[in-house]
Amino acid sequence: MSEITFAIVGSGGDGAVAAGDILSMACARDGLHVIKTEAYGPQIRGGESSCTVRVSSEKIYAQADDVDALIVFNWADFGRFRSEISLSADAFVLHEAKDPAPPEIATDRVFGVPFNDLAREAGAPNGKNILALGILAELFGLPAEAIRAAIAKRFAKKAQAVVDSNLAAFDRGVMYCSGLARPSRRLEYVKTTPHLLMSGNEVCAVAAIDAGCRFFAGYPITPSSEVLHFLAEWLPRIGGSTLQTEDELAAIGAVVGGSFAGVKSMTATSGPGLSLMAEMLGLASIAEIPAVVYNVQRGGPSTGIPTKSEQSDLMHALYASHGDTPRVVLSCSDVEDTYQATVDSFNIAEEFQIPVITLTDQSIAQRRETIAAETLEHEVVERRIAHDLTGYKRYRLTEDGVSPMSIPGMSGGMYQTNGLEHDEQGRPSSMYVVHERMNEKRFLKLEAVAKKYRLFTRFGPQKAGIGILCWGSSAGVVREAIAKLNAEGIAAAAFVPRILMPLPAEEIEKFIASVDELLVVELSHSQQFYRYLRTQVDMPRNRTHVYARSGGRALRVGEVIEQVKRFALSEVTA
Amino acid sequence: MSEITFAIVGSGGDGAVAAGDILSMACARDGLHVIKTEAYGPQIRGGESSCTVRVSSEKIYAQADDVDALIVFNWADFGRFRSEISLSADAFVLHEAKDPAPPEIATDRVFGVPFNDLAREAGAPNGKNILALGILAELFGLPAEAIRAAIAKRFAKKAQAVVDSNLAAFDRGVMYCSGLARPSRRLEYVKTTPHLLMSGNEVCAVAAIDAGCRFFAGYPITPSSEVLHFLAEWLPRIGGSTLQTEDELAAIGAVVGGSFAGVKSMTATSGPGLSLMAEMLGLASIAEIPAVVYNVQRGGPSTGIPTKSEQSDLMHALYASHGDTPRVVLSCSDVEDTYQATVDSFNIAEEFQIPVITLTDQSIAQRRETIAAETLEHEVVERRIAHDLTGYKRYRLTEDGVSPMSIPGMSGGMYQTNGLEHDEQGRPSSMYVVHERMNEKRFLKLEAVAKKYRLFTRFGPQKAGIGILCWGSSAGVVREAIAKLNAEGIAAAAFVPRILMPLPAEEIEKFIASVDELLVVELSHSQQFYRYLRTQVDMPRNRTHVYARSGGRALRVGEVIEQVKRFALSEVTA
Amino acid sequence: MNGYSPLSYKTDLKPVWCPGCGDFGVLNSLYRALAELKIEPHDTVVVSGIGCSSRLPGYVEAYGFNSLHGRALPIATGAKLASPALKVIAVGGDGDGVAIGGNHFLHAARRNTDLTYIMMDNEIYGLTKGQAAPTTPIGDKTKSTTYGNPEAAVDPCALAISFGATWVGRGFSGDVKGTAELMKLAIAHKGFAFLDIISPCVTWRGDDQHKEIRAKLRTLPAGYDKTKRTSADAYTNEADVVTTGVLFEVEHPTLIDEILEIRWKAQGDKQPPTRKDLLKAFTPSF
Amino acid sequence: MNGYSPLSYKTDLKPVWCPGCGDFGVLNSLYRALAELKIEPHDTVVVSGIGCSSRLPGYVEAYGFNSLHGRALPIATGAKLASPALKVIAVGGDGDGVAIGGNHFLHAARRNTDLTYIMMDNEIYGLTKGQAAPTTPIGDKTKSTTYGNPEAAVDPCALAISFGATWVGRGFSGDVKGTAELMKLAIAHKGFAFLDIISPCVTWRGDDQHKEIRAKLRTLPAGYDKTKRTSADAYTNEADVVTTGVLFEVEHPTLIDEILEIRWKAQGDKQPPTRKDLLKAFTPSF
Ligand SMILES: Cc1ncc(C[n+]2csc(CCOP(=O)(O)OP(=O)(O)O)c2C)c(N)n1
Ligand SMILES: Cc1ncc(C[n+]2csc(CCOP(=O)(O)OP(=O)(O)O)c2C)c(N)n1
Ligand code: SF4
Ligand code: SF4
Ligand SMILES: [Mg+2]
Ligand SMILES: [Mg+2]
Repeated sequence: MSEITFAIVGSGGDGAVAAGDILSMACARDGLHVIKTEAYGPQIRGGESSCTVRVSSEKIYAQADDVDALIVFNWADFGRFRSEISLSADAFVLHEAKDPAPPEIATDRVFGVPFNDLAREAGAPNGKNILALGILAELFGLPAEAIRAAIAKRFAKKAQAVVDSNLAAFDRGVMYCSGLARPSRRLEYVKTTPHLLMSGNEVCAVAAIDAGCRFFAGYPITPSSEVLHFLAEWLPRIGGSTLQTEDELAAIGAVVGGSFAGVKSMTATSGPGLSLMAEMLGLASIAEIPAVVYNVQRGGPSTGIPTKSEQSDLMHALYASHGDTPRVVLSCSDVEDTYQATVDSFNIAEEFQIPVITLTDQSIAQRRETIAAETLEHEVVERRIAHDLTGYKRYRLTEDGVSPMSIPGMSGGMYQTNGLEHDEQGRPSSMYVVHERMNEKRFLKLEAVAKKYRLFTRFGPQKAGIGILCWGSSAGVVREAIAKLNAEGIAAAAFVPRILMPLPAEEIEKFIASVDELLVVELSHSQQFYRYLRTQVDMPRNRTHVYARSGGRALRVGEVIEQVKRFALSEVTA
Repeated sequence: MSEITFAIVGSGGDGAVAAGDILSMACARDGLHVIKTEAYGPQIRGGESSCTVRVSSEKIYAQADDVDALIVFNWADFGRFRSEISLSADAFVLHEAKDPAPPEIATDRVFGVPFNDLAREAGAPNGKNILALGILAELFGLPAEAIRAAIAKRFAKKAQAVVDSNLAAFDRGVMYCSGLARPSRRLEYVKTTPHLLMSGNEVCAVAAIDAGCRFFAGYPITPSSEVLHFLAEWLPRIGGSTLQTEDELAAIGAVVGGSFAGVKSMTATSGPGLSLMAEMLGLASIAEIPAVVYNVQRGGPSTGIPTKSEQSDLMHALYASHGDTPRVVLSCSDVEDTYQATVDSFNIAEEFQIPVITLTDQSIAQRRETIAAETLEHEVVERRIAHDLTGYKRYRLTEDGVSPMSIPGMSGGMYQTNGLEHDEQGRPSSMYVVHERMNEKRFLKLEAVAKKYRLFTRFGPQKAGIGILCWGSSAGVVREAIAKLNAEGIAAAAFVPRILMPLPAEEIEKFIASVDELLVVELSHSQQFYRYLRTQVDMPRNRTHVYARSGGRALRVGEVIEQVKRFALSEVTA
Repeated sequence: MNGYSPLSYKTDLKPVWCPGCGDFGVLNSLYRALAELKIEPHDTVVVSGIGCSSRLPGYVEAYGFNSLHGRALPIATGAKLASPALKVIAVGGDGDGVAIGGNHFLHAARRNTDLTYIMMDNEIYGLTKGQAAPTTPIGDKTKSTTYGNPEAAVDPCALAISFGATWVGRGFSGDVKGTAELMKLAIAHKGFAFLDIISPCVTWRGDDQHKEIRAKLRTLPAGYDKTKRTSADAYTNEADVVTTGVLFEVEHPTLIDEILEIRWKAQGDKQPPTRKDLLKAFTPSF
Repeated sequence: MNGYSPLSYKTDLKPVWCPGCGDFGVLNSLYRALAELKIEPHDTVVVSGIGCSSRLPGYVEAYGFNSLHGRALPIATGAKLASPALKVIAVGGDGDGVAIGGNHFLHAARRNTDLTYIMMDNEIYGLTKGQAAPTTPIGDKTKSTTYGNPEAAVDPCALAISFGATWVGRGFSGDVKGTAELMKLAIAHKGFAFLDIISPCVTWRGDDQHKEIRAKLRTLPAGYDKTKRTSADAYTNEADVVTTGVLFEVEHPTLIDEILEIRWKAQGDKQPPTRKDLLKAFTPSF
């Protein structure tokens, strides 16, 4: 596997992000694997921005820990990201020559480049980002032809002169390298078929459409709004509709209404919105109405850190709403997996008439990742409709708790649905016996889901000295850590439940039995995942370790390896 | 201990509840112990009602399992409560003579009484309920003089003729008994000093006033509205105020605002309202603003069964709101305990600048219970105010996580409070290091609370064959069950954590170590308490039993005893 | 169902309402209106919130949804948008609609959502046993206002007009026939129709309510111009009288009109987009 | 603090706003208004919701509270009621106040709560990158309305008047001095004062906003009767012009007046109740 990670840092007008976009798309075209992330300073617009692109000849599952090549247009901007950008030992740094590197950075691989002057010379005064791409392409063996094509495409709607001057800037960058030292590594790869380049939010929106969603109601919130934007464009084209509601109470309300009326419906939100949806989740649960809530976690609590990732909405997703309120919680472990998770969410919601929360987080939802188009396929399940309506009972007690549903418009299927406890007909009841039986019915569905949806992944050897339990976006990082550890000869394995409620507890116990030491990894200060696991799984007291920390900084492969070595090796070798 | 439980069943105008009130107040006056509950049919008004009064010579902690004496004005009304009212083996039943008893009821202790005719004869056509009291008083040895005084008091605002005719009805009832068989038991007691007769909601309101609460904001909801009603009357008399808000989002918002402005503030609600408060709980948590949320649990999920009890808001109370959101959760185990729990809630909220949820349920909140006035005393703690404001930092990192607070109006104490993650000054920050440190700070407070507030109760012998873990309203029933089991020679004990978050896990583990078998008892279909215990306590796999069922029917002492015998004795003897 | 008679819209569930409650009249008017408009029960959805009045859907032969306090309108909006062929009627109390549900009332009206919204206005919280509502007159003593209600009441009709409702009327539950006529107009209206029905709570506002209100009733004058927002000013927020009738009515494009228009702009009668179209923005085609 | 100059109300936090954002003007007007009214910073509480505009409290030397999206008014209400001596100013965006916070706007106004409420109205959701707000004109293309906004816009001033606000004005952020004058009146008003400030979002509504709005500005005519609800009708919901000034002003008892009145009715100058009084209803004294 050959891989290089690039970071470009600048201010609003510097085009750092645009350069990253072009680079990513070009690499995607030539079949390379890419993960692209962006970061911004506190200014709403025009402040510092940084764009990081990891390019690899083989499939990758997370951002890289370290940057191999850094472009800095302005060191002041870089300061903002200093704590987020870690440079690899042999990192190659190119900075604007007029802005000398601070002493703690300066090494023999740090070079001043007159980006502004060169771009102006090339006839593209705003093209220093493109020029930088030329340098990177030449130094690191990036697909130059694809990048040139991507540049041409990017400016295609502008005058030909703009295209030309930008291409000139790129070429000037390539040429400029003749005077530069060479980096220690270049990318080695074979061009293959193009990949798609998508973010988790975009994949979710496409998956929703594929799953049959035709009504979306939502209220904008970072980092989930792209789902609303995408569906507002596409649903009307296929006979569906979106509603931007006045708040999240209305969003989930409209979803419940749309679904009650027979149309697959969803909303997308983030923590604050999910908090507002608590009461309506309970209604969907007792009224047995399918509903999909895609929730993108960000730093919490409260408004917290809206632009960064964390895995701390877990407990709320599992338990929000008063009363005994069954719901299903699925998780997305990477951009590609978001497709399966979203379609599964609709399938489960529809088949079992239950609200499903699809948990992802900012790091997956907003990073762009290459994926193979053929992974965007998944079986679609439809709601069980009551066709024989003689003596129809909406909430008929059945073996798996699922009662076929009639849809408004169906003659003879009329019933009353109810947030009050109710009997099989939907009539309010405050009798204990009815309540107990209906609670049983509603929770039976979770058992049926557990049986059918055994969604989990396992990496590493079948028997291992250390086993990691993690979920969601941590999975990609852990997967790469496991690969490295295995390559080092360390028998580490990992188990990732993709379905969280109902929890595949038996499988987890089997996993625990197959490893010596156990390590739980998560980005939640209060150990939400670990605590949740304990509700159903016996975690061995003397061999369980928990590595739980706040979000706001991406989990590093190295961090996981360090923990593994600390808990496993130290005890093995000592 | 001598005790008798009475139930009176009738329709709207029959005065069943009024009779129960008079009986309870009279018994309270003479120092008897009383627990009074009411139940109603689905009609908003004028439907069936039943009033149950347990009278005892010694302190009692729960409703009785069975009714010893039943008055039925109308068997149709009784039908509604058939599944809720259980008759003791030697129950004495008096029913309106014109409405013959159904065969499955008729025993040699069932008597027709011409209530209506007798009352009319006595000159009180609406006084059949009072007449029934006369019968009960005479048959069961109730404090007749006190009852007569209570009747006089009850009608004191009406014409003297009304008082007289009701007293006449009472006397007619007394006289009528000469022709009746005698029940097998009579109440035996010594008159002592009067008790107060209060409901949990009333105790909460008084406790709030005592704790220094001067601002209440709330939205009406069954079964918590009495707190609003009481405080709307009393707070203005002591310079405070109440606000009936437009919804629960505003209620908790106003509480946060009032508390931020330096005034002890609270709201009262039930499940649906608590669900709506999820987001603002997170704000209070991150902004470190004291807030007390008194939540009366009812049957859930969703609107559920508003008039009945359940213990199923636990998980929501513990985990509601996205992000890592520390809060404190206390519970009330009976009416009297509601006082301590409420004052403790204010004390903790104020000292640790954290939201506190005080969990109770309908059975405690709305039943009336006798309590000794001297139990309504508790130390009051004040907020830590920042007096030295030089270089003031609102969120200064301290050893126990508590940063002294400045209050608007204090010159030099100005700061910005923030739902965004923030530094010690309250300035927004999206830096990981700040986030991690602030998460630590906020959770540190929970450790400090745990150290100071070791709130739990233990009943039964120090070593026991079976130990019960339960919480809230189940505690009273379990306590009585333990007493009975111990009297039978069965070594049963119970542990009741009155503080739930932070959980006194060490004490629970000690308790577990002191018993052979373990039984968790709760009114939640999904075993919320058991699951929560597991998050922090190792529950021994082979000797833990869970008795968790839906609410909607009161937990019975006999039910607990049966479970204990099933899990403990069967295994001990088999 | 054979024929459309008021009785045929009745379910076998017995109303929980107190004897004398105004909501019986509202229910009877609705039976009549549905029958006279020959509305198909199975094409009809009646959505409510929580409150005494919100129990109504259980008593109407139709698809019913007794939802959450304050949330009838979002649910009704979702049902209508997802399935525009349905006739969607939202019902509920004044507390439900003006207190906790006030924001949804504003936005459902603003969007001119194709709904009929019937409010059973008793100037009190009935189900929770008599606390002040935003419609309770200032000064009134209630369970939650021991010393008199400190807050000014709002008139739901005035609000509806300012929110952008395109049909606004007021009825009185004691006048079953007149209210049924208003309901028929409201249901037939294209867009957001709001009907405020004064529906006395005899239990918490007193037995005299019916008589008192009846004494205050009056109708709109001849020549009343219901198409002007300002016309209603004289007949809303009234102190000593209650004016019934259609206070306001205009024609505007409805939310469904707009949604259909958007679909047309988006795709028109062109072939629906292919998978390739959908993925185009993510595909490096250069 | 020595003296009251606009600068003395400035904190050392740098605004996160985009260059050219209208909110800078609003902030400067507020500095001026506070200085000219000689408001004590430590007696002042500035509460906001979430949005670009809601960052404002961090930039004002006072007790600040950057709260939750849509919840500035309940928090402000609680602070004012609990501690009536404070000067409480709520600020925030149009989305914050009219979308998610619409219900609180209605009820804070209805109660005539003693608050100043300043809305920075940019007809868009700024912070979340440009989705339609309830103030966005119908037909406009935004991030969430690809084919044009299907929903009619509302005018926050018209709403405020119908909600029961007792002072309603409109300003333009480009006119720092004029807006400061309006703020002074709003802050001085007894009761609920609402000030809508047109404050362009240059990033999501375009660089031309300032110019376009300036061209539409006009002021109220001489002799304008601001005490009539109906007067404002001609100057709200305007299509091609923007009228600034005090649109509405009346005197009504405020919520604090009512609360004090209630305290008087409840206890007057009698001795405060004793513990015994408090427990009387629960004590069997017969
Ligand atoms: C979230 C929530 N808050 C509070 C309640 C309690 N509640 C039920 S009905 C009601 C108000 C009833 O008044 P209204 O809507 O006017 O209906 P009415 O009973 O008068 O017909 C309230 C506060 C609830 N069910 N849910
Ligand atoms: C409960 C919740 N929902 C959504 C959001 C996301 N959000 C933040 S600001 C905002 C709207 C911003 O618009 P506006 O209030 O007009 O302020 P502006 O940025 O335009 O000044 C939204 C939807 C949030 N923070 N909280
Ligand atoms: S309480 Fe009032 S509103 Fe409710 S059913 Fe009775 S009379 Fe009607
Ligand atoms: S996005 Fe718009 S509202 Fe926000 S700071 Fe920039 S210009 Fe101002
Ligand atoms: Mg009402
Ligand atoms: Mg805005």
